Amino acid sequence: MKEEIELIKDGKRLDGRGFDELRPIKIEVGVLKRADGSCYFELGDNKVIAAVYGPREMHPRHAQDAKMAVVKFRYNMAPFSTNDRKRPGPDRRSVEISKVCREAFNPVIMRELYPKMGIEVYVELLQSDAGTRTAGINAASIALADAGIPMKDLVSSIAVGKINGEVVLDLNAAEDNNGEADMPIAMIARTNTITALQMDGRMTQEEFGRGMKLARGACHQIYELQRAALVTRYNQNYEGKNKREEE
Amino acid sequence: MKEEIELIKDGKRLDGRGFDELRPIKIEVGVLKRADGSCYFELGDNKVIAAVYGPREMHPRHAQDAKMAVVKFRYNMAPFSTNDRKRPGPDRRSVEISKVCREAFNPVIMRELYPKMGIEVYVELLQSDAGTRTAGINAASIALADAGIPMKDLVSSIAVGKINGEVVLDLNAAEDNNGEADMPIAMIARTNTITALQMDGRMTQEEFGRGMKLARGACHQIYELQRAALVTRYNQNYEGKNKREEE
Amino acid sequence: MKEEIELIKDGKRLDGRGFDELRPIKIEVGVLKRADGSCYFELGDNKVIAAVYGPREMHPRHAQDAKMAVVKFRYNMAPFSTNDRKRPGPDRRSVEISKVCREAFNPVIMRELYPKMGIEVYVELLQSDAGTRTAGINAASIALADAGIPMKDLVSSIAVGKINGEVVLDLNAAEDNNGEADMPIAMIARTNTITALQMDGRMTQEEFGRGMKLARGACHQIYELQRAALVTRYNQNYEGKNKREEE
Amino acid sequence: MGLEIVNDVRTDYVCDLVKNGKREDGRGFREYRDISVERDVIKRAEGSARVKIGDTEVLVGVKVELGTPFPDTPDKGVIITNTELVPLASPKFESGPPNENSIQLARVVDRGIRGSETIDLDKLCIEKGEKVWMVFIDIHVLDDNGNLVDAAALGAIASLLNLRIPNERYGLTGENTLPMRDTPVAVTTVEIEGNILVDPSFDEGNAAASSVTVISNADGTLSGMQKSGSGGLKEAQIAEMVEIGIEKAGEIRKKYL
Amino acid sequence: MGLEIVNDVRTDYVCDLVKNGKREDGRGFREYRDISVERDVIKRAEGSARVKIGDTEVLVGVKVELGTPFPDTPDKGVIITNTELVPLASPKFESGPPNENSIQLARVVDRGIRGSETIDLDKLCIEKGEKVWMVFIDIHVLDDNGNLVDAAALGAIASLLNLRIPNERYGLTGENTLPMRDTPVAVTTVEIEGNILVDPSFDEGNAAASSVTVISNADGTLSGMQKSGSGGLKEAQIAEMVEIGIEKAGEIRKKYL
Amino acid sequence: MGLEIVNDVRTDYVCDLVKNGKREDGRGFREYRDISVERDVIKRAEGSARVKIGDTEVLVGVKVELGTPFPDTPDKGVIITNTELVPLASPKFESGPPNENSIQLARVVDRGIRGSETIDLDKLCIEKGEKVWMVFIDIHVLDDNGNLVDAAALGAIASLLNLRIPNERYGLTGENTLPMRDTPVAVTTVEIEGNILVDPSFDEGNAAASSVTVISNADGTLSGMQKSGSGGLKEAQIAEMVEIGIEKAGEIRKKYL
Repeated sequence: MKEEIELIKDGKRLDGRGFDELRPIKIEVGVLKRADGSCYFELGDNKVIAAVYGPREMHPRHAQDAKMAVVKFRYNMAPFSTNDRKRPGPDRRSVEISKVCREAFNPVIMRELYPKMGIEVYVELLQSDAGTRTAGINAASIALADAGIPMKDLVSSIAVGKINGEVVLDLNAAEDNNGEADMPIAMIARTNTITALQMDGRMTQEEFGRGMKLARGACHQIYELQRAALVTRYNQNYEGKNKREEE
Repeated sequence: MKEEIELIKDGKRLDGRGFDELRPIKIEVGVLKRADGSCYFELGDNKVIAAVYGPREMHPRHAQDAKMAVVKFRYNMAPFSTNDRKRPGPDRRSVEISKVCREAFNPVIMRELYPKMGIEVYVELLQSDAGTRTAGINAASIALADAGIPMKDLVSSIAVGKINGEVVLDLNAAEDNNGEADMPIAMIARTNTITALQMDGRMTQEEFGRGMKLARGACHQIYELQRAALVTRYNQNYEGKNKREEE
Repeated sequence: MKEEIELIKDGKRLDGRGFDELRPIKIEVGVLKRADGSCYFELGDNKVIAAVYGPREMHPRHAQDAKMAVVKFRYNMAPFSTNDRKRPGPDRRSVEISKVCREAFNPVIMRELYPKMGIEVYVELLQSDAGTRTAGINAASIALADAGIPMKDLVSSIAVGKINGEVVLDLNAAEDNNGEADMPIAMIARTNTITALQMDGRMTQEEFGRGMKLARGACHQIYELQRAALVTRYNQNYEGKNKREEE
Repeated sequence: MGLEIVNDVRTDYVCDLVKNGKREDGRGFREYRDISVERDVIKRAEGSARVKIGDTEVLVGVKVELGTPFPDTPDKGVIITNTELVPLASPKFESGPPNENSIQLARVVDRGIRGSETIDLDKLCIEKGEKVWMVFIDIHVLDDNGNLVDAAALGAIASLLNLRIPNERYGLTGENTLPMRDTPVAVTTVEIEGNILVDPSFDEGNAAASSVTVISNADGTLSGMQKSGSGGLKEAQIAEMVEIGIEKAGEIRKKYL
Repeated sequence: MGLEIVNDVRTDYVCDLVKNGKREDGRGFREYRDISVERDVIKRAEGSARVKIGDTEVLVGVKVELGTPFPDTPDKGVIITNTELVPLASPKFESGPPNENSIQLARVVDRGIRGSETIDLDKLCIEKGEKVWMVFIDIHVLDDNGNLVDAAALGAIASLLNLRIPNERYGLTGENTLPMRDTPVAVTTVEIEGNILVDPSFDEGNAAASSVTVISNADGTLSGMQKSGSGGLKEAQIAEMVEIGIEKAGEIRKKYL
Repeated sequence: MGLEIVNDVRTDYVCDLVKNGKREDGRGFREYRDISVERDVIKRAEGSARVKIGDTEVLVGVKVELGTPFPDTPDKGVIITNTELVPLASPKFESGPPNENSIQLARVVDRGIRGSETIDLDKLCIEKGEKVWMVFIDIHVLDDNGNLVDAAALGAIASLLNLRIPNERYGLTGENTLPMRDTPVAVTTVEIEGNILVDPSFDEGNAAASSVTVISNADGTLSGMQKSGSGGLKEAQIAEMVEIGIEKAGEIRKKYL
């Protein structure tokens, strides 16, 4: 059994947050020139960039799907993103996360519009502090929209967990390493449809239910931030276009 | 030089066998549902399963042979099959054995009937005790027949070796590790045609000749057991079919 | 800083050479039967063989170039070519050298004559003593000509470097390991066109200029040796052919 | 191509059945296929179990070897869970390094064991920072007829429950058994046409838009979850899946562990 | 195929411009795009820098960890330079192990740092033959719009210049800074239609027959060179490239380091 | 495709010749091509030999380095035999990790040396469990014109016969030579149209249904055998191959070792 480390003091978490409070979020859209769509996303000390390429011709041919676009998702940690240097290249953890993230988007991407094509989503973790896959999904969601990939809706993601016996939102690294459970969730916030769910650690059925509720509320908040960032980006583009036309 | 360890006592081997005696053999045919043909084979403490898929379309295309089916053979040891855990995946030993086993079947499989197709033979060693490749060939032979792959004849296989200066049949692990030589052989028993032969260690030309004779006799025994197992299987299938038709 | 080791004594290098002196060179053309062209080349203690295959069909197809032949160049060190055994297979160093060498030949090979084809150049270092890539380029140049690959001209190569503060030609291993700089160069000697250039270590702009001059002179010498070897080979072939016709 | 059409047809067939409240093999939606667990089947392994769920067959072998601990946990033993989806087991499996499916399978099984803290890793330490027991849980799939994960997880815990620590082989003394603190059991359900089905067959697994594996412990707490597949699920559906998961795990635990 | 035609057209366009003394973005032949260097951008790294040259963006992170020295240099620390051309950064990059382009990039950057003897490897030794600092310079390309090598080299030296040795993390005492002995700067020029252009854009990089990277130090000495590409160059052209390289390196060093 | 037709034609040609008691190059069925063995050709290797059999050319280099023994043989040195079928040597060889042919070649050569107990592995131990000599036998094929295995095996034993142990390089003292206990020689025969031919040329190797390599020692005992190829053989044929193998090995040993 893990020795219990005090992660909650006077009803507050060590970083001062309440149980249902997100870490600060920062979003920049369209940060990369070469990619068709891109997004820089900060969730507390997590720093992540997502880029989207496509729809474009899919190689190798035998990997094509005659009925719909194939989505590739690559979650990758930069070697310097972690306390101990991460060896470059995919490991078992990143392969699993890439799969879960890809599946989180399958319900929303209108893949049937692009048979035989590929849509590629690349997420690079530049600095990590627990919850990296949720930050990655949030970034990828915006990058997909920025690339103009037709989607039924945005996907929003956050983790809930259990620390010192309490169900709390959005664990940071200290909480994750010393907590009892972690449960990353992705959902289509507007329809409360869960598209990704994992759980690690130990929690009761009742705690699980409470966690779901917390996650739902947070995903709605994140959804609004994602939308706002995309609106800003759209306006910039629109203004930029108008300006150029005026010149 | 190896220190000699007593492997023979009072004219008997440590497990009580005579020089020309096989270990107990157990055969079950058709043990897997997904495979087109399969066989579970025990040779003493060796436990092996063979599965056959095909003839089926061969990928990648450039590996096809326009004139005949390509046979793939994969000999693989489960990580827990050995005293020291075996790292998963092929090593040099298993690559060589896979080649030798594949070639052992090339003289009997009527490959010319299936140009451009692939016939895949998979042998999994679940528990090993020396002589694994011979057990694998025996199992594969039955699995090929169970899959209905047209063959001119069955292939039977056994090893002979030299322990404490004596030529003996079917070495177990203790004998193999402390013996002077090991010689696995595969043959078409009915025609005395050798389709695989390897030799390790040190033996005279005369001992080699005696070993061949021992192996020949044992392969004839194994051939009968293989045939009997297939007949039983065929009768089961036939009865099963009749039963279903009666219902 | 490296401690200075005495590499020059009484105006001579430890192996007795002057500053602008090449190591002994030995060339044999057409040494391999299977290859379309080949050359054995010694530069001091470097022993290298180059073989050329092609122009021939290029695999895989997607690596073809519709407009011109694709040149593959593989520089490889035999495991026993170095003081410490080199692990077989490409490492980062050999990948980079292969790229630089391939590019050294691109200006001369008339690639446009063979669209979709491949021209393969293989260089094996059998014994190494610094300057291996220059020996490899010299060998490959002759092997390409021996294979009848149309080239605008031969490529010749040599390194210059700096030891004990002096700019000298063609460093050997002792000089390279304890010297201040090393600069391998490849050029079309007749037109003084540089097709490969790398520099390692530390030298002034003025030393760089002197080094270029030294290299130019040496490449002219090497060019003459390469030409002479090819003429000899051609005469042999011609005589051989005549002899056969007379018979 | 031919194969894909066959898949589509089978998927349609399964979906039509489910719409009418039926399954291919006549089971109820909350009914498992027959389960069998055979232990100590591999002599060379320190623990082993052959698990069948219907025609699905998985062999789990656990090897225990001495090794050095990870630098950040010098006083803890090491558990490594590995899956080989060997091509013997399915026409869809291919030789080669583990792909995302086999990695996910191994990681989900691993997560259940870790989450439940079944094994006291402290007890696997022999000499702090120097020598610990390495427990390799190798999942060898023999016949894939659907729901590999439940079979693999059941095989893993069954193998661990009567693990023998090979002290003698390394000239050590001490307890040869390892007290187990819990018995996590994985239960997988899938969603097809709005219905929740437990223990998906091969075709049901292909037909389902989503599948959720719920791993739970003797006291009914959860120790791992994983959603898989390209569909979305409503909260209520997941709640139902958790409910079923805990209930079925209890039944399996009672009967087979 | 479609893409290749586009490439040909862009190459023709760039060449035509150059023949007329012009560049795509209106720069002079010896003019760099705007450069920015932001340091200490990654908390988990012991040194880091985000460098932009125009729209080209490279993130360099340096991790410092304890390790064992190489047998032939038991009293020296280790520098390992690694590049990941992650597919995020360009439609041309692919996942997988480093290819010849990323290897060359890492090796050229490495060569500049080694050649200039910027880092005193002796000072990275803690216990001869046993413990030394391993300095991992990881170059993470984020946006490839040409001239990656100059951005990467600038990011590497900027990261190194304020490296923190993590003594505390390993329970060691000692200086946390590493005195740097030089500031190598890489300057890449290309040859297009007989002209020498500094800091090639993406299209210029493709259009050029040859490119040469010249790395030089604070005192104007050279500490590394690399010709790349399928063209030949005259001695005079290379001399000009060296001249430009040393001059531009001086300007960049003054402004950004 | 084109190539395959050429192969078929050559195979037919070789078979027709053999039926008429002839070989491509005029040799008798039991006749080797010219053999040459040149020793100590590689300065950097502790032992080396260049072997030619006809136009087939193989270079074997042996490196001896200090290393740690395998845990199960703490008092024995280590022999590692490795083959590189580098693409220089044949239009059929490709770059990349060893394939089944190169693995088989290395393992058969290795088996001969091990089976004959040529090298006393105990004498390669310097400090039990800690330091032993690692002997790397690297077979570098330069020109594949058939019967690589006999050339490789001959090169290996010739290289070993005058191996120098590099004590000085590691600051050790002791004997620099290694007493060899035997001289295994490999002899390969093939079966074509019911005939047994020794030392197959490239085309004969392709045309043969089966080939058998017989490795034998100075006293005429066997120390390794390997059948290869897709044909079957009668016992009498194998007996003949063994007979030839022992006889020819004796001749080669006398002349070249």
